[in-house]
Amino acid sequence: MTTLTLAKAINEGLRRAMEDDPKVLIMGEDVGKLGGVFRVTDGLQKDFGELRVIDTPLAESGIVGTAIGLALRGYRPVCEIQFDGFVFPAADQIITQLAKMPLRSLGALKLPVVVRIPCGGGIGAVEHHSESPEAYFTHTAGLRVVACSNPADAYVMIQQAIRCDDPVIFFEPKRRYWEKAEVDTSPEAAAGWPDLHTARVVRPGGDVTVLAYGPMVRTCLEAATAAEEDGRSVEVIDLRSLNPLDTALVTDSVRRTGRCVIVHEAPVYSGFGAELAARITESCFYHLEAPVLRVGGFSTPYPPSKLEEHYLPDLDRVLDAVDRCFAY
Amino acid sequence: MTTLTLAKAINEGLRRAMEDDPKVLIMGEDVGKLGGVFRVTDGLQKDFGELRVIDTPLAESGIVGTAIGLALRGYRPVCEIQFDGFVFPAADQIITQLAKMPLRSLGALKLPVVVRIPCGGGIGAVEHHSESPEAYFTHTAGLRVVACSNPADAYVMIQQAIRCDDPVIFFEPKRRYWEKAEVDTSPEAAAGWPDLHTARVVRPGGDVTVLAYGPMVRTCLEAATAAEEDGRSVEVIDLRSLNPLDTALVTDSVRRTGRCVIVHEAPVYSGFGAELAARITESCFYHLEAPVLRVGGFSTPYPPSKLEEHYLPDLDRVLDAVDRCFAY
Amino acid sequence: MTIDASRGVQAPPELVQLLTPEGERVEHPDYDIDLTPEEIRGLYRDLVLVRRIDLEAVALQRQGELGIWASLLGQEAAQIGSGRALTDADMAFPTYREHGVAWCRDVDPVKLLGLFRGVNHGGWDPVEHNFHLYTIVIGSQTLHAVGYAMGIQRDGAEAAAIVYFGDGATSQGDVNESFIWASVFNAPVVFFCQNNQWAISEPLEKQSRIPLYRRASGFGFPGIRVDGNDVFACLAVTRQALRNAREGNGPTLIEAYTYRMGAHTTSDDPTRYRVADELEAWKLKDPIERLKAYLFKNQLADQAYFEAIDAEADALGRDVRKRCLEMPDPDPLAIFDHVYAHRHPLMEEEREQFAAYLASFEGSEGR
Amino acid sequence: MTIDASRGVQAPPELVQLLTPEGERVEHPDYDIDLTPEEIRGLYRDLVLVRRIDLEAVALQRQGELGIWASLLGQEAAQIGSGRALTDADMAFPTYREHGVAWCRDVDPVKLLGLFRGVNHGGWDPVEHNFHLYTIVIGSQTLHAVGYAMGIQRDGAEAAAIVYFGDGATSQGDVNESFIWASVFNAPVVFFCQNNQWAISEPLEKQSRIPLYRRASGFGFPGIRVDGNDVFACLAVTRQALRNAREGNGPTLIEAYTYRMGAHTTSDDPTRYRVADELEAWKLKDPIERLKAYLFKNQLADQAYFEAIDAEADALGRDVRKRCLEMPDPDPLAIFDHVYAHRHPLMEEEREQFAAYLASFEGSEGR
Ligand SMILES: Cc1ncc(C[n+]2csc(CCOP(=O)(O)OP(=O)(O)O)c2C)c(N)n1
Ligand SMILES: Cc1ncc(C[n+]2csc(CCOP(=O)(O)OP(=O)(O)O)c2C)c(N)n1
Ligand SMILES: [Mg+2]
Ligand SMILES: [Mg+2]
Repeated sequence: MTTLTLAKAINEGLRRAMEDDPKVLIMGEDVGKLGGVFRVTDGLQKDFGELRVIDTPLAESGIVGTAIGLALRGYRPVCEIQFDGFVFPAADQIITQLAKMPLRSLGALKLPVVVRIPCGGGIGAVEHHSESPEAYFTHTAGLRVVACSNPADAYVMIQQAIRCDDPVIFFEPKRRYWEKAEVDTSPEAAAGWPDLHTARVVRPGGDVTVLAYGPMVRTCLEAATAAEEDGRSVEVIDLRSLNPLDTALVTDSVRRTGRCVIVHEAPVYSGFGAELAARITESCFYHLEAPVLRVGGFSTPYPPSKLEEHYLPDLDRVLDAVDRCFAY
Repeated sequence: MTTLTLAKAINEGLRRAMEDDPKVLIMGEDVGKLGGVFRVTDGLQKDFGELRVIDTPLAESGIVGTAIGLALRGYRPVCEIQFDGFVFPAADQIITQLAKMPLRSLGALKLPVVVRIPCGGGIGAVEHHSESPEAYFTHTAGLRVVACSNPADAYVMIQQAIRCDDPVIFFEPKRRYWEKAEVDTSPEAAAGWPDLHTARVVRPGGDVTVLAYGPMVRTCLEAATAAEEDGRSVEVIDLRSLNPLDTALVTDSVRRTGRCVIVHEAPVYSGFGAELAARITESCFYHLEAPVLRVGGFSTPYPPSKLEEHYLPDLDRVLDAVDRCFAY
Repeated sequence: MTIDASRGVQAPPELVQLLTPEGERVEHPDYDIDLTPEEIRGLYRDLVLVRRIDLEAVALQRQGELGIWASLLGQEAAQIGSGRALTDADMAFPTYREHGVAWCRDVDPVKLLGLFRGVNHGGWDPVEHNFHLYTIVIGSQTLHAVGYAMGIQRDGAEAAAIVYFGDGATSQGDVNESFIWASVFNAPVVFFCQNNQWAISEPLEKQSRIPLYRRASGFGFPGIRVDGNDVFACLAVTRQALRNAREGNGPTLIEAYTYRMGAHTTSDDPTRYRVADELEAWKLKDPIERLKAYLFKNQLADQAYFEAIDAEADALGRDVRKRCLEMPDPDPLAIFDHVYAHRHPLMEEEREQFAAYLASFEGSEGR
Repeated sequence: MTIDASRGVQAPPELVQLLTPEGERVEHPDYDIDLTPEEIRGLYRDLVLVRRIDLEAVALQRQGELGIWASLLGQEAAQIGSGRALTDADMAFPTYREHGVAWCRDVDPVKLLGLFRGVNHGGWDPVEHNFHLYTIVIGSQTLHAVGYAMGIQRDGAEAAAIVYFGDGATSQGDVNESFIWASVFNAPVVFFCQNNQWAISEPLEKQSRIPLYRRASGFGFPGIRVDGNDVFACLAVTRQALRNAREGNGPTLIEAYTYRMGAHTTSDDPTRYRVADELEAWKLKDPIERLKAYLFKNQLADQAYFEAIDAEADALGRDVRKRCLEMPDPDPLAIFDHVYAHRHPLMEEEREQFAAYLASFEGSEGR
């Protein structure tokens, strides 16, 4: 067991993946000497050289497009998008090429490309540096979309994502980069790794199910602790994978609790929470005591940072939704 | 009253808008001499000249990016994206600039840009020519998203979209381009135009509400006719606007019928139907006899055209969902 | 800063040409080619056969057997010349119009038809043929080619990538980014732009005000314009560029100056935007006629030979047609195949539901 | 096809320079400038004041008053020279670093700070100042500028647009598309690229293997490299380019060869990727020192003058600081303002809900 920050855990996971497989490459803006603006790739270029850790020209479409080409040649590129808000220049390569090329080839081609996206707000940044664009990708068939929430998962999930033969959009909760936890980096531990696409009950409870992923998991855990004082037992599920979804685990929980609150930072309107709500309602219709409620960013662009504490779901907003749930 | 195809109705609407306001411009690939691949801009360059109907270089980001610049200079550009699947190179300009610049300016700037997107399948086309990318835009705050379903609406809605000071993503159901209907193009009729953001009950009914937009409206009307033979009274609503949504009209209907089926061509997973389902369930929880059901494309990339009849919701799939609704 | 008004008929001065429209062999200071009669006849055969496949496809589309077809008519020399310059180890990235290159890569023409018939989105194995799938989103394959070439570099392999695109594509951000990547990483890639003068209805002037081959100079690598209707010149120039790439000298942009003799696709109506004269003038520069004249003049082939090739072409056309019509429709449940390489619960769920739904109709007269 | 290794200190030969680092006025065959002593002193004042504003902002950030700041240190001459070349009717499109140009456009410096303080995403009226909002998504403003210039064309106005971007930005698809648009439509736009040698940690070699100004030639319009630390040269070259644009001669790319003397932003740590020597060498080319030397040598200003300017700068710095700290935090409900120009029911619904939610805490000790 080692104590690692989330950023360092991904760094270690990348390092392990690069050691395990010489075809693994890192590419992106400033990933080399600088080690990325969040230092997630720190030291990798020094140890693996410029051919494997590639500082690219400043163009996201180029990053993903050339990563596809490298994957076609047998490489497993891990692309870094510097911030969530800068993934859109790469939207075309991700949506029309990365996601669709394997099907286009009738399975002859595999595209083991990972697109890492530091996401979410809460770090006092300027525009475009605090967004949660997951819904654009969950709606894009052909992609797998995952989000890590803590160091131990991050270490494991990045390696699993790299080993996956499908393209994976990998969301990293940037405001949790500096949070620490114990991580078991021993090779033996790998046998016990859960599948990349399983969700996890991170806090069991009986009264209401709260679904979260990425940065909101911790917020929801805190809310659950606070709710306990009010005598409410909140089950918190870390979804981990948004596409595919671990439907069984989620619906089992909601059938048990009869109530569900979904929490994400992205705007609620047409966000990923909508899919969760719609799907859960369909599967758990007779078990629901209240409609599935969603807590998220407002349906506006991400505001200037002086307003972000209001925009982002926090403990109080989660509790408020839990309360509303019980008002039905 | 004139009988117009949907394509011609938009053409007439564009023409009227250009006559009314010299600042209105048309821009896109092949919109000039060719009149667009669907002839929606037919004859406009001849009548309004190359300065107002601009054949652009082949680059969608450039089209939307320069349209923004023209709007900043006081113009009202109407961009054509040639096919749904080619909007993604423009995703960055639409999502980070077009949608967010007005807020960025604290309201000092308005961006009256219309982005026309022929959308949907059913025309036997090759890849990228049959998609329904609306969910990418409904989730993008700052945009208005509308979809026309018939000639009369199309004629009116395109003019309203052009007059709107906000950016509007304007979906046109390409397989309905050649369908004809009576259109009142008289200036007097304008007084009675419904607001761009109102939905409409296109067929009243009491047993179940079916929500559709764009190409699926007609399919749902046909399903409603068929359902009548089984003694089921289906209310069909044409949403017309996806963001904002005419929530009141929709929820009034669902509260009345107690059942709701949503139909769109886009993949169901994380599609716009999810927002509708989640929102309706929250507002109409006590009135729902069954969960809101969604009928849509499968959660795969759009298939080759020999499979599209299976992929696309049709009368039978809609009726099947209506039946499932009554099984609760 | 001059406006290039040379579109159309007048060959621009900087054009590399080894065979005139009249079938005369001419010298070029930088490029030469030494081919055996056998090889030259082989090129002729290629040109005739791919034109025949193309004609058959157009006919099939007219008869409703294909949804659409993008004809290569007029561009045969550009495609065969460049395609025959490739070694087996080289990798080609086409647009949707590279039927001639596909031919050089031994892709069964019927597999090309599958895509246009709507049976699949790309029916051949790109790895088997070192010929990538057709890419429809304009320009996006250029980045794939550069990435692939960066992989070649990392492998230390003796190979290069070539990527095809049109004059219209040069306006896309991706294409220009691919120039940057290729130049910064000195990637072993050849950019092969078929300037067929039109991007659907838009003439070259809507994409560039100077000749396209000059674009490369702004990115720091060589650009060259070749007579795209001259199969010798296309072969020589592409060979040289590929060799440079393989030898570590980085990318080259080749602008093959040619003409789209047909419509953009079978859905297009070029009479709406271009004058018939232009086509007539270009017909005089037909890539096949000039090689035929050369063969004939130089007594490398006689009438019997030409007739034999024509007969072979007819047989090929018939075979392609027959096998096109025999192509089975895909199974409805194929919608869920190959979307992911690994198991995906949502695919399984939707597939099961749909299978059950389909089964519910069995025996009934519905649907 | 040479690799440009001239990054760093050695001025490349093709550089337009009118004032040496030592403050000597030199001649250039194509560019000259005739300024009154008053004007020259005005430029000096601009340079000093914007540097002072910048220093104050850095200090404010260090003290936690700004979330981040992108310093223009070292780039003052490029910005003031080009900014002072603009007429009132011209329109400027900045990145996030154009504080010097903002100064020339009479934008209150405190308004710039608002964005970096997180009070808003852009606090000035772009129309009032003919100075667009800061754009953070690299390169996207280049297309806006070209579109705007196409609007100028349609208006038949006597004006031009200028757009700022960095060396890193030249790799973005959008920037290259904007070159295409500008050239095809002959738009009255000046592309002003401040090559400050770095894009965060990436040196110019990661973006281009030839000098950036040469990019323009590939698109068919002129490119020119100017000494970005020479305010005279920047003014002269930009003036000329703007005049060309206004007179219908189309776009120009200006590469202002300069240096980012500070960190990329206050969040950055350049010691991780660049050597101190480089900075030291560039300090000798400081844009302010050389103008000061020129003024002094030519007796256009004396010590008292310089002191007066410094005092003015200090006062300005204090004023900026004071007003920065006074900036009120936005109202929570401002989240819903200005998202749409017209009524939008979802905004109203969410605003109401949130107002009620906020009200529910009133009086309670929570939050
Ligand atoms: C991104 C994108 N935008 C638009 C289209 C529609 N489209 C298909 S072909 C074409 C013209 C292409 O012209 P060019 O690159 O010259 O190639 P050519 O067809 O002449 O071979 C257009 C606009 C597309 N396929 N992809
Ligand atoms: C599309 C996009 N990708 C990445 C970033 C993150 N980023 C901000 S500044 C910067 C470097 C810009 O370099 P350059 O264009 O040279 O301008 P400079 O900062 O040196 O003035 C990067 C990568 C961004 N803002 N936008
Ligand atoms: Mg073309
Ligand atoms: Mg820079």
